[in-house]
Amino acid sequence: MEILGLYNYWAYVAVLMIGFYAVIAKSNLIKKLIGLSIFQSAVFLLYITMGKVDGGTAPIIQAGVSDQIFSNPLPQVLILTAIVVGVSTLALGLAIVVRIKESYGTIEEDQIHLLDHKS
Amino acid sequence: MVTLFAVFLLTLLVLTAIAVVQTKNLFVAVMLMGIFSLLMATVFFILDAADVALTEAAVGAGISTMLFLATLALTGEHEKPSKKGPWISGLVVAITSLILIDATFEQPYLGDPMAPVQQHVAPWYLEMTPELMDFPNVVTAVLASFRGYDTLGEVFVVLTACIGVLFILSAGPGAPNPKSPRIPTAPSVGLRHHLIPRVVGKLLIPFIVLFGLYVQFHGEYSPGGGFQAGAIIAAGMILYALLEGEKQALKVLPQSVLIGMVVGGAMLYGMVGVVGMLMGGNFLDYSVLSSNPVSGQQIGILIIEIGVGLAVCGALLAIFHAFAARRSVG
Amino acid sequence: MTTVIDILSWVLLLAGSIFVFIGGIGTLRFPTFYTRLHAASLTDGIGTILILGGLVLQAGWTLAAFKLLAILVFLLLTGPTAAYALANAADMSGMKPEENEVSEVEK
Amino acid sequence: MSIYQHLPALQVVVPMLIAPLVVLMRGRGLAWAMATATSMMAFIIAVSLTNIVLETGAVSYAMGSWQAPYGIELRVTAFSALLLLIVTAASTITLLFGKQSIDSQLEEHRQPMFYAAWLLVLAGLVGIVVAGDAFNIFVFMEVSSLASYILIAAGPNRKAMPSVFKYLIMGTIGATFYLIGVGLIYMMTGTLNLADMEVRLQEVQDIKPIIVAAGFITVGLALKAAVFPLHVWLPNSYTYAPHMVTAFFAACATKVSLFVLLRFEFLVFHQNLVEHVGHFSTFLIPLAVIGILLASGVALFESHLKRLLAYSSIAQVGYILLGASMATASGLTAGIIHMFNHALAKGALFFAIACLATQVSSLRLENLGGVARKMPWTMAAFVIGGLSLVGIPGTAGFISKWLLISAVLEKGTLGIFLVVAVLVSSLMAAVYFWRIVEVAYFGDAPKQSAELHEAPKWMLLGTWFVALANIYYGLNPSLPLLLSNQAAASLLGQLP
Amino acid sequence: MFYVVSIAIMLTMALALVRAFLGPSVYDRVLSVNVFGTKTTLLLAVIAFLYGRPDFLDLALAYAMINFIGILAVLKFFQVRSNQQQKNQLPGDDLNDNRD
Repeated sequence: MEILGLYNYWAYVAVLMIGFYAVIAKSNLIKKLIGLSIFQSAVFLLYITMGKVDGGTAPIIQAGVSDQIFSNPLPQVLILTAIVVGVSTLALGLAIVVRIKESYGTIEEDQIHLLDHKS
Repeated sequence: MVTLFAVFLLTLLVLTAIAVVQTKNLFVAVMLMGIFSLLMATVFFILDAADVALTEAAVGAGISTMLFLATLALTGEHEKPSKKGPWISGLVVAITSLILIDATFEQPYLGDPMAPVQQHVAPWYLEMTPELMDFPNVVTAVLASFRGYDTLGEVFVVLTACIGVLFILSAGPGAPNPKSPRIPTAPSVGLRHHLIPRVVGKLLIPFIVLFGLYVQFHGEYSPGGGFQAGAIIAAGMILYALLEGEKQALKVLPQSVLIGMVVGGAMLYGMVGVVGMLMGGNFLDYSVLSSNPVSGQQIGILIIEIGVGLAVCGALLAIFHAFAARRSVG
Repeated sequence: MTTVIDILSWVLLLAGSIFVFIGGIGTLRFPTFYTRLHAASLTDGIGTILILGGLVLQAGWTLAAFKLLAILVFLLLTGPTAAYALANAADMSGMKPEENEVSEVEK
Repeated sequence: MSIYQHLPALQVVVPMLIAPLVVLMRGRGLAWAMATATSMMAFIIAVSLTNIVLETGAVSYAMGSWQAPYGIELRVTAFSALLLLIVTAASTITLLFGKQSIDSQLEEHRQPMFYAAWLLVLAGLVGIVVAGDAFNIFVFMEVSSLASYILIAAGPNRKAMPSVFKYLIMGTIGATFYLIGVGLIYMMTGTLNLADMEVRLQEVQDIKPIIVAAGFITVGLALKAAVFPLHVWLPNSYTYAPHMVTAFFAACATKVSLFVLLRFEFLVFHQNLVEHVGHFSTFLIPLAVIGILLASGVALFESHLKRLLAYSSIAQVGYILLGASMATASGLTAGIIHMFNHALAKGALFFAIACLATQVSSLRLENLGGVARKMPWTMAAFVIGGLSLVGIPGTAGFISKWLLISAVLEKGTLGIFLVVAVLVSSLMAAVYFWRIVEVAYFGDAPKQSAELHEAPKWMLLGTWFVALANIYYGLNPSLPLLLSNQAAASLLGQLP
Repeated sequence: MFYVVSIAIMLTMALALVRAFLGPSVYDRVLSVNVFGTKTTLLLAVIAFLYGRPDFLDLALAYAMINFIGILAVLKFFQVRSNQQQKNQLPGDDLNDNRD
């Protein structure tokens, strides 16, 4: 079990980097936004992982049950906020992509670059 | 044992993320993102974050997918192969991940009860919530009261996104005419020709909204609260728009009403804070709202959760309609 | 009495798991889209009934049982609807059931 | 409870809560009037806060009456007071005098949302400045970033969209990096409150997660602050944003990120990480110097007026950072006061450009021949701003350059190289301004120049107001100097 | 016992995931998303019992709802797309063109 204790962190790093790669290496703007979503999700995983306590349960106190161990509520609160921030950014990014598609006719970054330098 | 479940699901999660990045079809990528969100939500649930799991499912698998699909309908779904060499990006990513992995070895193990996170601040919340708020969901207590200012900021992030999407999509060739908002014909048809989904869907909408209200008002006792409720109700109303067409949905809830909901929700939240200030407390101090601090907290949390629910529901719906009502150009 | 209910519920859960798993194999191994849809949606139905039924027996007469039944009704309504909608969408797009897998390769 | 105690909260809450109401304003100019009045109110609050801070020292405010570290703390120090003044003043002046420019660039039915977004940027920026909680900084960073994407997307050129998309991607990466860093620190300390973090980090100093966290926070904030080489989002965003938005952002947006960066480096990390001062300086001095020289070099060859100034902004971020990376009281004072003086200089320059843009069709250098003969007042203000940016005695820019050079000289041999770099880049700045002045005053007028008139009076008034402020604070720098001195002292407070 | 059920469900999820990776048609992907969603709902219900917190069944219900709405959104997307293709493409062009 010892070695598995860090597995969550490795998974978060892996997901983080997959998302990061998509953001910086892909040319398609929607793919970049998808990558950004993955990238942000990884951070959610980091926070939620650190809040877990062995043998704990979700921090909602049950009536009539004593001696319960609860996992940490604070990272969960932070991530609730961060999820909202993530979807807000995503919506804004998609709106911009729609406008780019309308005025450039493409959503590929390198083609937009070419079009900008031609004019 | 359950940790092993998490290990298994996390492995699937990483594989899904790789598949999302690999595929050249954006529609497929969006479908896989739906799976990604569901997996993520399940992992959250296993890691004891019930509220977060609910939000991730409603937002990640529900709202985000719909926004992506609405955009894909306007932009096309094929990704062209990039000429960019992946080497530099790969190098940056490799270095960053090595640094992060290296750091993990000095991090506390998953579930370590002696980790610093479990020692400071958090135990205070767990201990004081029953005493100060007198309800069981500590996450709601921290979200709405102890760190209520963050949540106020979060509501304004949603408001900003709503204003932004409406603003950005109010110009350009595909924009609906500002003088007479004309809704394009293609999306307005809805799924009228699909009898079975339409009947079943319409049957379920009231239950979805009802469930949303339950999540809203039961958020102090079980997972849920304003944000999750807003997202679920918005999803229900989006279902209505899918079935009956944009035109009908906008007739029931026009954009102006939705904007009113967003503004009203945000103001409601802010006003609770201001009232607290006028009654002699600090900003967002709910204890002064009633002669008994505990019931004052409960009243304050109830009202601000309603504000959050209204704002989030209105904002997500307005954003969805702004995408769906846009004409596809070219 | 409780042991009888327990055993019954275990049987239901086990049967449900088997059905669900078989459905998963079917989704993976069947040759064409329509056969895969068939495998998935049928076993989804029976698997859901059995597993949720088993859980209801575990829960007894509580709010949880009511919630489980609500989930059950919901899944039973939406599952076949989704399957129909998918089959319909595929059919409308020109994909015909008699076609074999060779003609529908995507990449 | 007097109202004065609530000022830190009101500073954020007033613009934030009025923003949604502005969306609903439909009448002619009503949205503008409301936004301007709100911004003025924020400025008045900032002035009174500054007074309080100067009288009694740092002010702390517990949101919801929950004491830190359990609740969220707001904290106003001399440093934040200076930033508050910059941000609210920049917003108020650009709004007050910039209406005609905004009207000419944006359709009326889109204006209410634009002004609401403007107030949200303002609320987000002041929210970051007064926050005393690491996660709260993230939330308000996102409020201000999302709203600034909206403002930039209001630019009329279609190129505004790809540039704002780039900004969105890089801004979100920066914010997420910051969030990772905060997460790692939280993991090792269990707290999010900055002051508490400072204390609790001592127990866990020098373990890898903390060092990695320091790296991620630095990189994330550097991205937001457009520190070289992470500046690539800035030039196009500034170029294609509406002129008034550029004036506002150039004056304050990147500085707020720098403010957070300095606060983390000096208050949270310095005492707790061995050799952190050394690492900080070794990393940042080269970056700052290369950034200053390279960005000035690019500006030399740039012919679009706004992009030229955007590159100059990147160079100025380098100056601020160079001062800060000395990690001495005099260096920090120089860096901090340069935030103030650069805001003045860039404000005047971009205001003058907005005036120009009301008359000329293109802001490329080749289009501006002889424009000074038609618009003498505008160009005169532009020249004052330029002189201040170059650092001519008698202008505000001179004060910061002087302090910077004297701070750098304390470093011995290395200092001499740095002084040379600063002087060279000032020379480069003089050259690129001379190019503009030469074209504008002595160039041949393009054919359509007969239609040119002086800019609208009201906007000219604003331009001159800022331009004269450059001279005023060049001759009498006591207020910014006092605040920067206190800020530097508080940042270095616990250092030996 | 709950363990056996959850393992069976998780294996099924993995199988559905493989189908989602393989495709080949977009409808197969949608199908696997649907299967995946139902299985997640069931898994959540089982884990709620495994954790002894049956009050978390709300989440399973929410998942079921979101899953259904998602599938209908996809259906709508197909419809909008085929409308566009009818408008934009020459008649006789294959609507089933899922090739990249």
